[in-house]
Amino acid sequence: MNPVNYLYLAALLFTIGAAGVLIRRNAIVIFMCIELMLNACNLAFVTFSRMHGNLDGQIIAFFTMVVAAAEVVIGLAIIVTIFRSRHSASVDDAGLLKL
Amino acid sequence: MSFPLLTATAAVPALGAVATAAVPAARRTAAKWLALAFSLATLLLAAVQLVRFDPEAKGPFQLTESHAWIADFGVRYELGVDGIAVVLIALTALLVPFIVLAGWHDADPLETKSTRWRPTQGFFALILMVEAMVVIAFEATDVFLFYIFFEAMLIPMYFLIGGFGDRAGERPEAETATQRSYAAVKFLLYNLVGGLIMLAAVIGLYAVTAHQLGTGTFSLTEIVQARANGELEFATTTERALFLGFFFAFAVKAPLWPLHTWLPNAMGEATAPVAVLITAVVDKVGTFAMLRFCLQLFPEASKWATPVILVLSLISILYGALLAVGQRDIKRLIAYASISHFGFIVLGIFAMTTQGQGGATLYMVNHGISTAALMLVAGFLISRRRSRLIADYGGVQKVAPVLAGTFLVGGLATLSLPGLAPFVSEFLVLVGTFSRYPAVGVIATVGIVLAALYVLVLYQRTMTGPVKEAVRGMPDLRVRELVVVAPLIALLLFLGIYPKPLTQMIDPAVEHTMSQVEKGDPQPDVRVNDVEAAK
Amino acid sequence: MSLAAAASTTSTGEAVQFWILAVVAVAGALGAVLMKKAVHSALSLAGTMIVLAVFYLANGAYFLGIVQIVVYTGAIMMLFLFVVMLVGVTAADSLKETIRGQRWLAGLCALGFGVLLMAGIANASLRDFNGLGQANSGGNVQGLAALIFTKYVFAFEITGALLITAAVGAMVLTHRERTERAATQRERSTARVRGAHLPPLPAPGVYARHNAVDVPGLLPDGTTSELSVNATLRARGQVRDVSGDALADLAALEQRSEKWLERREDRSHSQGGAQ
Amino acid sequence: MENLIGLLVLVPLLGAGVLLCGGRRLDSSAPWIGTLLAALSFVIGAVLFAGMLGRDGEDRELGTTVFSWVPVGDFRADVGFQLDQLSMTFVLLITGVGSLIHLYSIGYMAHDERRRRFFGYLNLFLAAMLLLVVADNYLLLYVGWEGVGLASYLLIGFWQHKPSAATAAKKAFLVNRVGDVGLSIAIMLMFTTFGTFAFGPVLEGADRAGEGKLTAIGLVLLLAACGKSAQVPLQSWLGDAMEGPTPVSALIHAATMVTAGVYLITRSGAIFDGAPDAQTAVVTVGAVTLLFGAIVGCAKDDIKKALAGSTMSQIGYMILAAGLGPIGYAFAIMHLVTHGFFKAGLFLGAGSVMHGMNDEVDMRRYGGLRSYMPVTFVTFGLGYLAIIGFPGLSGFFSKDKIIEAAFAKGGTEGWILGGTALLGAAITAYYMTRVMILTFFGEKRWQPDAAGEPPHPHESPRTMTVPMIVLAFGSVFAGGLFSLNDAFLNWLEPVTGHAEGHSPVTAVQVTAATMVVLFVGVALAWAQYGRAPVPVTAPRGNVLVRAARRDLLQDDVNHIVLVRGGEHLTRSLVYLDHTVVDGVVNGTAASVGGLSGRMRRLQNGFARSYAVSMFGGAAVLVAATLLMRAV
Repeated sequence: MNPVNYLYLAALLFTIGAAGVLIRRNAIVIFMCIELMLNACNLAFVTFSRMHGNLDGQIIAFFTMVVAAAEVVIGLAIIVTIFRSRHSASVDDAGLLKL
Repeated sequence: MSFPLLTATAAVPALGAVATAAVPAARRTAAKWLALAFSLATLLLAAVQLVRFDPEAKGPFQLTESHAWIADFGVRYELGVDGIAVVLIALTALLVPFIVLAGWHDADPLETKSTRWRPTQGFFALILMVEAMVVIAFEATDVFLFYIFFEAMLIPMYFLIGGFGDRAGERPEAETATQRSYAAVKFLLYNLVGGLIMLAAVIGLYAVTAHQLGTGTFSLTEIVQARANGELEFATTTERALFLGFFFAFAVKAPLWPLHTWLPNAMGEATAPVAVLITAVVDKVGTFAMLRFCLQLFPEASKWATPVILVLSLISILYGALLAVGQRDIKRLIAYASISHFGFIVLGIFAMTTQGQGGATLYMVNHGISTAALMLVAGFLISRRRSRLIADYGGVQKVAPVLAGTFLVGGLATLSLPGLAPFVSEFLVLVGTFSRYPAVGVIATVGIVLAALYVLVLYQRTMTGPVKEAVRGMPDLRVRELVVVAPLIALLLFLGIYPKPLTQMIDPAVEHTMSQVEKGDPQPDVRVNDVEAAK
Repeated sequence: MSLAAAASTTSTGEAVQFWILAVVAVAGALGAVLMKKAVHSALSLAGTMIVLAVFYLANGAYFLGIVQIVVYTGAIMMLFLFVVMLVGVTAADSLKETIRGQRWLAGLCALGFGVLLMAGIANASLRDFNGLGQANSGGNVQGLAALIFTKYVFAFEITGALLITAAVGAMVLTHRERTERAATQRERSTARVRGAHLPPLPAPGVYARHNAVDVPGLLPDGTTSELSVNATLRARGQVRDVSGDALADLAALEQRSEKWLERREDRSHSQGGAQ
Repeated sequence: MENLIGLLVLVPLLGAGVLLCGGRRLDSSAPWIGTLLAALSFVIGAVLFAGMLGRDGEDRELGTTVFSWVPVGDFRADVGFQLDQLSMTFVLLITGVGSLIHLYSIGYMAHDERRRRFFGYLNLFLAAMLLLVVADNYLLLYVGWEGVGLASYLLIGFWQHKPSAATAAKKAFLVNRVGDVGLSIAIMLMFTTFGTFAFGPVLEGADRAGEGKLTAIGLVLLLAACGKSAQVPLQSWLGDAMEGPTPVSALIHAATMVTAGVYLITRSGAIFDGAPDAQTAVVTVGAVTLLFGAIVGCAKDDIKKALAGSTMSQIGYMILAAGLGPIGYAFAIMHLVTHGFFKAGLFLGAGSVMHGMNDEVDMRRYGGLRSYMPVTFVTFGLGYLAIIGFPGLSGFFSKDKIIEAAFAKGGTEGWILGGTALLGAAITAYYMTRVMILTFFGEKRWQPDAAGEPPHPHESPRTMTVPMIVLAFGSVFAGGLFSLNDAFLNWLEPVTGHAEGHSPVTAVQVTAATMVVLFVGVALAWAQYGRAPVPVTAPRGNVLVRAARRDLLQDDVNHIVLVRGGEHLTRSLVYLDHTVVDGVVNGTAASVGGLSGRMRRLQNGFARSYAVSMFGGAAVLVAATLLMRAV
């Protein structure tokens, strides 16, 4: 088997995640899908690092994880706050900026 | 290098604007005097220009200044004046002090006591700003530089029109406010559209020069030079496209039928001094630019477009006059009269004869002065009765003879009565046109009759007849107002009797333009000049 | 299985493992997207993540593999679960699409995007792999550490700062200020008994049009009772008194009917009666 | 000597400036200042005249260029003066009659608080008129031409509080303006044809220009003349112009300004000689107006309007004569001068009568005034005899000559013109007799004025009677003086040239015929008004009379065709400007607004649909990248 398949898998997962972001209304689920996309990217990075025979890819994946962690923390906090004030986690309800 | 006179002429009013704007709210009167002082200083500099300018000197431009500005695009800060420009700058610098004086009370805040509220400062600062931009537009010999100020002018004008209407009481304040903003927006949009099309043409010009000369340039002198010695050769279609781009913008500014409808709104809603600023100063940039840029950059295309433009200007002349007859509003009437006059100016420019173009340039000056006189007096009249409707007046002549007299003189100048300045220019335009296009000349002459019609109808309805109740007890012209009107009238008389100083300035410039277009005057079939010479 | 081997193919074992786990991963992903309940999505996503961890390991990223399990599956996914609990585990959101055409567009875009991506990967020349042989020779963790503290040290520091900021931000966002001291049970009871209102407060006026807590109820004499509105709303001055517009509506209705009636009478009379 | 010419124009101009700009403190002294300056210009004129007589025949012409006015390319207009016999004649007439009328006005306007302006305007008129006749090129003439138009506008509308006056003034200016268009086109034509428009070169070069050009120039010049001299079809303003104060009517609308057309044609003789068709047009206009004016004069009850009609017809005579070419020029000018005397006299007389009858103008309310204002009666009577061409008086000489010349034109044309002239003479006799009888004879038909004040006629003050007497002298003797061995012809010959037409009828026959028609006219008038008592209110009269009262419906035609049509045109244009021209723009703006409103729908506020577009964009980017790599 050619390791390229990892990339195909990554692409597939990324697409699924993206589709999820578009389809789901629940902010939390959307967030999960975003995580999925990030992970897909990580997989690709790792595979690339294997391909080129150096560790830079892994480093980037590592940083991605860190940033993802931070992002999740903030994002979830926001979701919680929104939920508190409007009793809903649906992104469609957050339309205050619409005229 | 010597003292940068041209830059100074533009810089002084700009400084004045800043200074005036900086005056604290309470010191309103100080701001007025400051503005007046700066405008007078500008007038002084303009006078110095007139003196330093040498009509006999060789070369198209004088007092030139040139510095690299945006080197990457070959944009230069390039100033220079020819006879036409120097005369028009003088006109601008001459009119602004009168405008300031006439608008002395137009921008006094009504009842507001707020210390932040300073409309007066703004009003005069904006006027000076406009003056600065107009002056530099007249001086710029770099197309890009010109374009920038040609457009930038709109901003202060927009605020002047939209922000300060005359307090005419015949309509509720709210309505006038909406009317004003409508007029201001209309003015801005019309001119912006024109300007944007011109921008395209400007860029196109740069592209052509860059393509053919290697290094692109906006410098009028360089381009004309390059054309002269064949380095630069426009393809016919390209030249025509560029010409149209430029001409459209100028036609909007001029304004030429059918792009004229912004003028009546703007002049109607703005205060009389601002209206004068529009028609007597700002619009002149349009016609001036036709002479300087359209004809000199694109002579072939100009010749190609001449028939259409002549027809358009003919329509403007008659159409403007007829609509002026039909107006109920004094200021709108004057606006339409101006449209008719701009028709004459464009006609003269594109008649492609020395008399036509000389006359057109002279016309710009005279029209500026005469319209200023008429419009300002009309403004004084309106400020007394608080109404712009002709029907609200009657018999003013009885109660305010001096006002009526000055109004009549202004009107007679507008109908270009011989002995007053506009006659000379109008007749030159007509002769110039007639000698190349007789039919056009004859049709244009009808405009004379119509002019008489609208002026006299206006005068009869407002000034003569039994005295209306509302008019009774109307005060005659005050000293300040006399100081504004009297010099203008004196000037009208003087230039009517002795226009030679101006024609001397203008002639060489016109000759130069004509040489660019490579058209000579048509010769008379019976040469009697030799007989004359023999005597 | 020799990871050091620079080759364009992998060992059969890895191949088998890939094909099995890949299916699991995709299934998990689909589950995360399609499950009705947030909890289920979270769990299936966790599954996918574990699979990914395995793949990392297989790709010679030992450190990342472990981190993936510890941080993602261990921390982040749990965080998700907490939030889900907070929002309500049982809350199942309908998958019925409310925005018109959204689903189709989404599907279309996703499909196109995926196809394009794969096509890109396919026609990129990614044949041969020179594995991590000497890169990992000194141990994977050491290698990473060396890079992080030399080449990527600034990025590392910045991410550190980022993490701290995130922590603070989370606190700020979720912190709730207490305006007054919480009343003890005793105090509540005394207030209840000795207070002004022994009976329950009047209920807000409830209309068929809108169930409005900010609409004061009407007392028998037709006046509104401030008490019937929540104290907070009262404090904010958000009490909406609709008795006025109710009357206005009535008047409008009467006028309309009047007009309608007059339309059938003679004009002159209707003009007289219109005003 | 030359500089005096400039002074001639400058003096009254100065007067105008001083009087108009000078404040109220001049009010009391204004009449005298004005009159003095007018008299001064007359003195200057006299001095120049003496100097001219001092020189003989050919070198009597004076010329001077003051400064170069408008030099643009080949277009060279100078402010230059030229004083030859023709101009001299006019200068004397203008300043002479002008001074007299200034004098007269002192009395006439004594009670008007705006005297200062009045005399200022009068001086302005003098200046412009003098400029008109001493200019040495057409453009400068044009200045004077419009100047007199302005003065006439100001003076007709002097009593501005009367709307009728203001309207009349406007009408006069506008109609004149139409004529001015003719003049300006003429100047343009000259410039394109000759490259100049100074009298000398143009008239010398005329023979070298093609007949077509000359005809064109001639016709437009005729148009100008029609406007200024109230000839058909531009005559309608003169009647209304009588709204102005009577001295104005006498000076401007009888003696001087209205004759400017004759001056123009005579001055441009060389051009007309080269264009027979244009000449035909001129004589036709003259003949038609001659009858037109006379007929209108018969029907008017307003004494001034009747005189105005007569003025029209007399100028018709002059134009006719001028149209005859060298045969006629001298006679045209001669009749112009004599007419200046007696018509001014008549108007002043009319003014004096009105003055005595508290401004009543309807002749039917006069009657039997001869005993009340003897001086007026005598002077008016002499003027009357002069105008109807009573043997021995001025009119007799000048008019007969014109009639002769008309016959001398030869051919059927000559007969027609001559016949017309004779007929005109008859009608003149008729309507002037009518005026005479209605005013001074018969029983008193006085009516109390608006204030219920019955008129008590009295002779006017000295300042008014003196000018009338002087003018009466002129109207008696001028003609005879001029015809003493053709003094006037010889005087003008260097300018106008001279030609003897061979007349089919002898001078004696013409005179006889004139006498006959004259008698017939007088007899008719006497039969109608002398014997039977005259009704105070005008009878309805037959169609012709009614038409004549309305200026032969000419005004109505103007009103319907021009005024109404114009109003409709402007109205519709205003509407069009608002709807179409403006509408297009506003329409564009509106459509853009609508479009953006529709686009706004896309911004539905759902984060996810934005996400879709983002994602789609990403997909597109990927595709683009791949494509780039593919190619």
